[in-house]
Amino acid sequence: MDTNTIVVLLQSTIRVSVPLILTALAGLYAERSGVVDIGLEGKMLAAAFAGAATAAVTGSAITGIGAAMLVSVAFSLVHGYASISQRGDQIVSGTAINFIAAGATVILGQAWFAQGGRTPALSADARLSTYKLPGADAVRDVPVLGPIYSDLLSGHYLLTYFAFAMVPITWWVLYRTRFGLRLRAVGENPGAVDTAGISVVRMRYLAVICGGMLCGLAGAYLSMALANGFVKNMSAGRGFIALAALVFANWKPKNILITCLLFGFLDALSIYSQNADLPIMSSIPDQAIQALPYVLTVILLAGFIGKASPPKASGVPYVKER
Amino acid sequence: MSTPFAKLPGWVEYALIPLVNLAVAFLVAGIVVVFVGENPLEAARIMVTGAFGSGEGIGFTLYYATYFILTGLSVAVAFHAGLFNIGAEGQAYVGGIGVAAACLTFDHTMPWYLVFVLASLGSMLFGALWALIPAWLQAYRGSHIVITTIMFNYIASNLMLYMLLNVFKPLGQMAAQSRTFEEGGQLPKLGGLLSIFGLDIGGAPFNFSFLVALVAAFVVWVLIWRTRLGYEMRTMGFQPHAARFAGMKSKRIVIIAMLISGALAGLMALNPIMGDQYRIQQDFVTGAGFVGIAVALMGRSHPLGIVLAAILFGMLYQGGAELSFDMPEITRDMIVVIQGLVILFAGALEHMFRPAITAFFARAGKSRSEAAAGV
Amino acid sequence: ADAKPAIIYDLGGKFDKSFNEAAFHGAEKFTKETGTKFREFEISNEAQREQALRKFAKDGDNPIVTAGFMWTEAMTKVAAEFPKTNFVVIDTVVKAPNVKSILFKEQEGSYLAGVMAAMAAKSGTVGFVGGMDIPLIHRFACGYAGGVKSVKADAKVLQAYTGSDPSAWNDPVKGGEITKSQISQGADVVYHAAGGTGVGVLQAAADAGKLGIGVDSNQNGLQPGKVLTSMMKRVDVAVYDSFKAGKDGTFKPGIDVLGLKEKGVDVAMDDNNKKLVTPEMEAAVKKARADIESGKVQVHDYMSDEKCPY
Amino acid sequence: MSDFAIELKGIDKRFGAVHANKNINLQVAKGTIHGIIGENGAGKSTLMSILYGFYQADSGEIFISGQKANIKDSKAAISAGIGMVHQHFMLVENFSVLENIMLGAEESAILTKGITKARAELKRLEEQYEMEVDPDAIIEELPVGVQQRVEILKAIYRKADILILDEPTGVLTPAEADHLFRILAQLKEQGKTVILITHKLREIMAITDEVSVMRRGEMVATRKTSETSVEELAELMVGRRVLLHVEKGEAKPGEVKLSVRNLTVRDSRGVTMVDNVSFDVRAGEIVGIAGVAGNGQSELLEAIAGMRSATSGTVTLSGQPVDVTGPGDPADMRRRGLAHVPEDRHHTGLVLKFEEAENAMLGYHGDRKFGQSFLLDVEAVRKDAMEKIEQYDIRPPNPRLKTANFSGGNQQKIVLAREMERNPEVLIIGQPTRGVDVGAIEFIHKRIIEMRDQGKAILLVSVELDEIRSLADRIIVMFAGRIAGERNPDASEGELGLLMAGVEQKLEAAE
Ligand SMILES: Nc1ncnc2c1ncn2[C@@H]1O[C@H](COP(=O)(O)OP(=O)(O)OP(=O)(O)O)[C@@H](O)[C@H]1O
Ligand SMILES: Nc1ncnc2c1ncn2[C@@H]1O[C@H](COP(=O)(O)OP(=O)(O)OP(=O)(O)O)[C@@H](O)[C@H]1O
Ligand SMILES: [Mg+2]
Ligand SMILES: [Mg+2]
Repeated sequence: MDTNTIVVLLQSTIRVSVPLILTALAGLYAERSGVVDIGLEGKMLAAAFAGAATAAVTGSAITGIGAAMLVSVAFSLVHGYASISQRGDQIVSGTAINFIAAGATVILGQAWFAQGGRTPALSADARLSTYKLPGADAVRDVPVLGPIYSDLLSGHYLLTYFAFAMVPITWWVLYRTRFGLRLRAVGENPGAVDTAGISVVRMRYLAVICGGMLCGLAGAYLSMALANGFVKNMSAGRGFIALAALVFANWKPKNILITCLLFGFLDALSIYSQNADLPIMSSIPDQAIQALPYVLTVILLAGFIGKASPPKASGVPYVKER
Repeated sequence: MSTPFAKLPGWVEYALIPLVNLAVAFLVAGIVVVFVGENPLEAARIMVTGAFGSGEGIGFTLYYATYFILTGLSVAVAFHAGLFNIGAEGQAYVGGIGVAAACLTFDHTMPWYLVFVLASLGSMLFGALWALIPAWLQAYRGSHIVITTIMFNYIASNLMLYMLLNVFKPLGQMAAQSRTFEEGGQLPKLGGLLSIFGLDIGGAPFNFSFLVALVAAFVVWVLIWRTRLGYEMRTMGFQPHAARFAGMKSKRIVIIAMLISGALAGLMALNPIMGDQYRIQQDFVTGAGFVGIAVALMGRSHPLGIVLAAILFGMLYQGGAELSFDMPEITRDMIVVIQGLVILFAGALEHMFRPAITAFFARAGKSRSEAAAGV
Repeated sequence: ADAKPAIIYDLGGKFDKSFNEAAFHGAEKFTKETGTKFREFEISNEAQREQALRKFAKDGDNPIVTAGFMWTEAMTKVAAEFPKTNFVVIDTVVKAPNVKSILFKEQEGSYLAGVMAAMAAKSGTVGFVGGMDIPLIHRFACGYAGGVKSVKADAKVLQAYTGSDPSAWNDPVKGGEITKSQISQGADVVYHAAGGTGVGVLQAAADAGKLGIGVDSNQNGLQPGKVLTSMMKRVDVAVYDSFKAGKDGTFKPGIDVLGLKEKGVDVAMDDNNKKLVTPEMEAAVKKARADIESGKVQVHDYMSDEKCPY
Repeated sequence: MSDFAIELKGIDKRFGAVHANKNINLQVAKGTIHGIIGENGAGKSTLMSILYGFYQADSGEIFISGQKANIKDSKAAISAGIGMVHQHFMLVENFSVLENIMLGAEESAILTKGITKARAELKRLEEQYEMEVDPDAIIEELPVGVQQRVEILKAIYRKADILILDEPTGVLTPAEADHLFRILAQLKEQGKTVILITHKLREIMAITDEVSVMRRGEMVATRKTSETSVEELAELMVGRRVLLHVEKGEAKPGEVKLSVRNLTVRDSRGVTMVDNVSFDVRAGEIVGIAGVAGNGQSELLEAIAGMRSATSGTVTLSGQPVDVTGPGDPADMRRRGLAHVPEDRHHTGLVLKFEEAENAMLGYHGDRKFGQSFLLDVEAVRKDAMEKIEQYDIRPPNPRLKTANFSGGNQQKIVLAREMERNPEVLIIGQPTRGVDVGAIEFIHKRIIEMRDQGKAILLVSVELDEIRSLADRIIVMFAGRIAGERNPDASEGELGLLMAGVEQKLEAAE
């Protein structure tokens, strides 16, 4: 593999890992507060739809992003209401959200655009545009560092830079702010938070709202950046992969970055190797290559990380008086 | 003040509250139906009569219920041991290999009941095998079972596509599926069972595997509440530390529980493969593994509850299909939404009306006792 | 007679950006032209194939059209139960006195697409993106490769498939990634046979300043000026004709195999791709078409031996 | 201004069917230490939790310094100057001490500033009250005694004028308890008000100014401590006289049943918890292991019971050597005649969600009497449970009731009944009466003595020095994982206390 191939692979890695990073971080906020969120998939899908639909109608990418976040947060609030206020089962609530989002996006899409649940293709303005880092063209010819800067680091969507920036920001929020301290505490021992004079309910709602916003961005990124419009079920299991990444990362921001990049890289590699008629690869069935990221994840899970240690109170509704 | 601790009469707890929850789910679904311009009452009528109004409808409802009973039991068994098996989908899919292998090998030499025995064993074996690796990883490597089973679902779909294309598919055939089984690979339909009630099963694929599912439900009940193994599983599920104290071998229990769970999921493959299509096809599980999670949770992981919840979901599938026959505006996506709403209101929001209902019964109880005192 | 046509879509659903959608468009056109309404149903699992067929047949719907190669067994069974009802099955063969089977030679249309792709690709490399890795899709890929190689024997045809579960047909994001990957490996033109995933293929090609090739229906308009052509498989025409025959009482059972000659498959030429099609390209397509129609060139059918000689 | 720091008027609280507080009135004078006593489930914790805003009363009023206060949550309570150390600590276990202290009192949105300030303030408080804790230590790695210190510091850090302590000494050694009382006295000197919940009447007598007694959700009496006696309080609590001394005869030790040699246990972090310990327990005697919690007693018991593997050493049970360095097999130990009453009934000894009968066979579920095959004979299980319920007077006498619905004392009896009725050769018991009320303690102590008199070898671990002294025939004191010394039960409390504090050891080492 030459530098070019590597740059191409890494570019692809960056692109596909962005929704994973955003979604896994969304899950991080929710689960760190004690609310398990398997509705990430549904929220991402609903946001992808809302974003593309709004952008298509208004022609404005910003409005689209706003709508995506709004819808995703609305779903988060439903999840919050069920699992925080009503103390329902969080897995069931998440499952319900996945079902509702999968069905409702198609119904509404069909009702509004009559294109079989798809949104119209987005115009250039309605899509997110890429952003060139300063001097990207100038340094392209510098060996090694040139392509890395101008091809790998430059030329992504602002949302991409935002997603990567969110990792250290989340770390900082989690470990360096009052909100983060309380967030981590409420996922470990809500009783301690309650008796410290902090509202458990409020903290958890804030957390799921944060998650909703990030998930909304992930959805918008799918339908408005990577694709130019919504196609039914276009999240295609990415919410679950993000969930896997979250667990794999042991609920830690830095690990999420690494894990999502790894998953993204495996995905890119499997695509690349399908195309490239590498001598050994061609004798391997396509299905084996497709399954590679999952197999590798399992192997990694088996070998390198020990016990996942989720936030102690995650999945457990806070009940004072039984 | 929260009052859920107060005791409610059994029929309120196990019948009234679930029914109220269901009613609300349908109410909200009704609003969606109005939204697409149809009459919700009419829709409800079509749905219920579609599911239960004819022998054929009942046949379809129970056919779907068969899927969900088995995947629901699968999820529940693991759940009792404190394991969240999200992999029933993949285990059922791989379980299909066992059914197909038995049927393709023996369908023209053996009667169905012998092939059935082999197919059941085969499906359970393959389902269990597919659960074994995640189980082993959980027990011995501490890998989170939720994640490994999700991964195994994806791996299963790749494996099965490979198997279908390269092992089961006859040359020159378009579809990724096996040949159709001969008579020996076909489970009898249970039309006779329904005809006892004067119902005609019509073309419904309601078949012998429904009885298998009921037997499995009973066996699971015995396992969980009447065997030492079940006792150990529940101890593990509730309090792993107490299980250690009691000298239970937790690794062994994790593995056995997952093997049973996988076997139950695998057994599900009987229903579509040997009971209906008489061939193994791509994606024959069609999400039943995930619905199984909802069924197990709604059924409180109790076999009886699971059977009832499975029938409810069977009704949604069959009634929903009838609905979109008669109301073209109500597409299969609408059915997905309705399922979601049922899961939300009857599952996640199940406690929403409890305080009000409890308060109502408390007040009713008080005024009754006051009235009694007055006499 | 009072025609009550009905159509049943396959698991992919009515709006799959593929043959189901094309079938729907044909039915729609029929209703628009004749004012006769049609009934429709989207199955969501295998058990519903027979159920839907039977339901419509029982209700007196006639003719009943199904799209997709998975209908063989259900159709065989139900057609026998309702000998008075006329059935049409697309993409597979059911031999019964009341069933008409319609097949398409996708390889022939794909061959033409391949010819065009090879001529448009300066690099000598072209790409193909399939949805699921199943034989039918290989038929597209193989015909395409044949066309490409007929122009440039040493051309490289990159092939990749989206996935193994049904989401493979609805993952434009992954489609886009595959396309980008192929472009990075030199592909100048990328042809897709991947349903909704293809939306992402065409878009990624357009974004990169390369060309895409659409499939099933005319997708030239999805990225005007950036889609070289579309390999049209006229399922819509087949459905329209079947409905029409039902209404006019001219239904004829049997097997129709629609290739280039029968106008069952073709490459789309319209204003959107006018600028892209050079005169030489046009000439080459014309010649290839003539050769195929005359039988001089036999485009290999992958399904015949599950091998691709190109 | 009122003389009362706190006045409660007509506080009423129900938990569903349970009437936890019935029309409670209470006045606590400013600058005093006010004790609250009562049997398990009397409603003490509930009342205090209402005062702290953790629960909401159904009716009633709260006055703080004469002002009517609306305490709708803990935040309101904290700003009203109330601090509470809960019976079950409210700490985030994987947080550092500092983080726990700061939680809810962070000063500003960004932590950095607050941390510096908190660290300084914490240091000041530590010095003022002689409560040493490493601010960066992780809570779950600290012994309970220290965790409690953190809880107290948390309250003081929030400038509490009124400090509520719910059963604080249950987890403390006498020395630690003394230290705590000195702190309380100091707080009182500064004009703060302390409310102390405890089961230990001696503590009440030693430190409080006034004492209130609760029984079954009602406030039955309030007395000036100087004007009452232990006997009166005990009677008020349970409504009858209780025995505070255990009657027992001479021990008649027989052959060695349990022999421990050079046992060393390291925990998962590699820290040596039990360090080269050797001792014997003979048939017909009770060997008590005294020591401050966290000095290796728990690990010692677990290693003997097969729940934890030892690093080195040997254990011999009824003459048979046991492999204690392997993975451990509690089931095998049971088969060899060892019964184990674990320290923590909630997490180890019982499955709270099980029916009582299911818990009554935990660990013995393999017995033939519970079923001949792989099937369980549910009738036999319930019958067996019912017998134990009757023998141990477990209330309510319903084997099908969920175990969580029994009070702590009755839960403990379920465990004891199960382990003792197996008639084991060797019985090891951890904290037999932790959090158990006076009536139940008496019963449990009697049973333990009976077992001894039947010729069982009993190894008893308790942090209650009183309990050890009244039950044991020999006392082994553990400190820092080692045996600090062995004494007779008539050794003075002071002498044992020195051993527990590790003083003796240092002297010996110096020699
Ligand atoms: N969170 C709760 N939900 C429901 N009921 C409760 C709750 N907490 C306590 N109770 C009930 O209130 C009663 C009083 O409990 P409380 O904890 O106040 O007793 P206590 O006097 O502190 O007992 P102990 O000495 O054992 O700590 C209990 O018997 C129980 O029935
Ligand atoms: N949260 C709760 N909900 C319902 N009932 C409770 C709750 N907590 C306690 N109880 C009830 O209270 C009674 C006594 O419980 P409580 O917790 O006061 O016991 P305890 O003696 O203090 O136990 P421990 O010593 O283990 O704390 C039991 O009958 C139990 O049913
Ligand atoms: Mg208590
Ligand atoms: Mg208490």
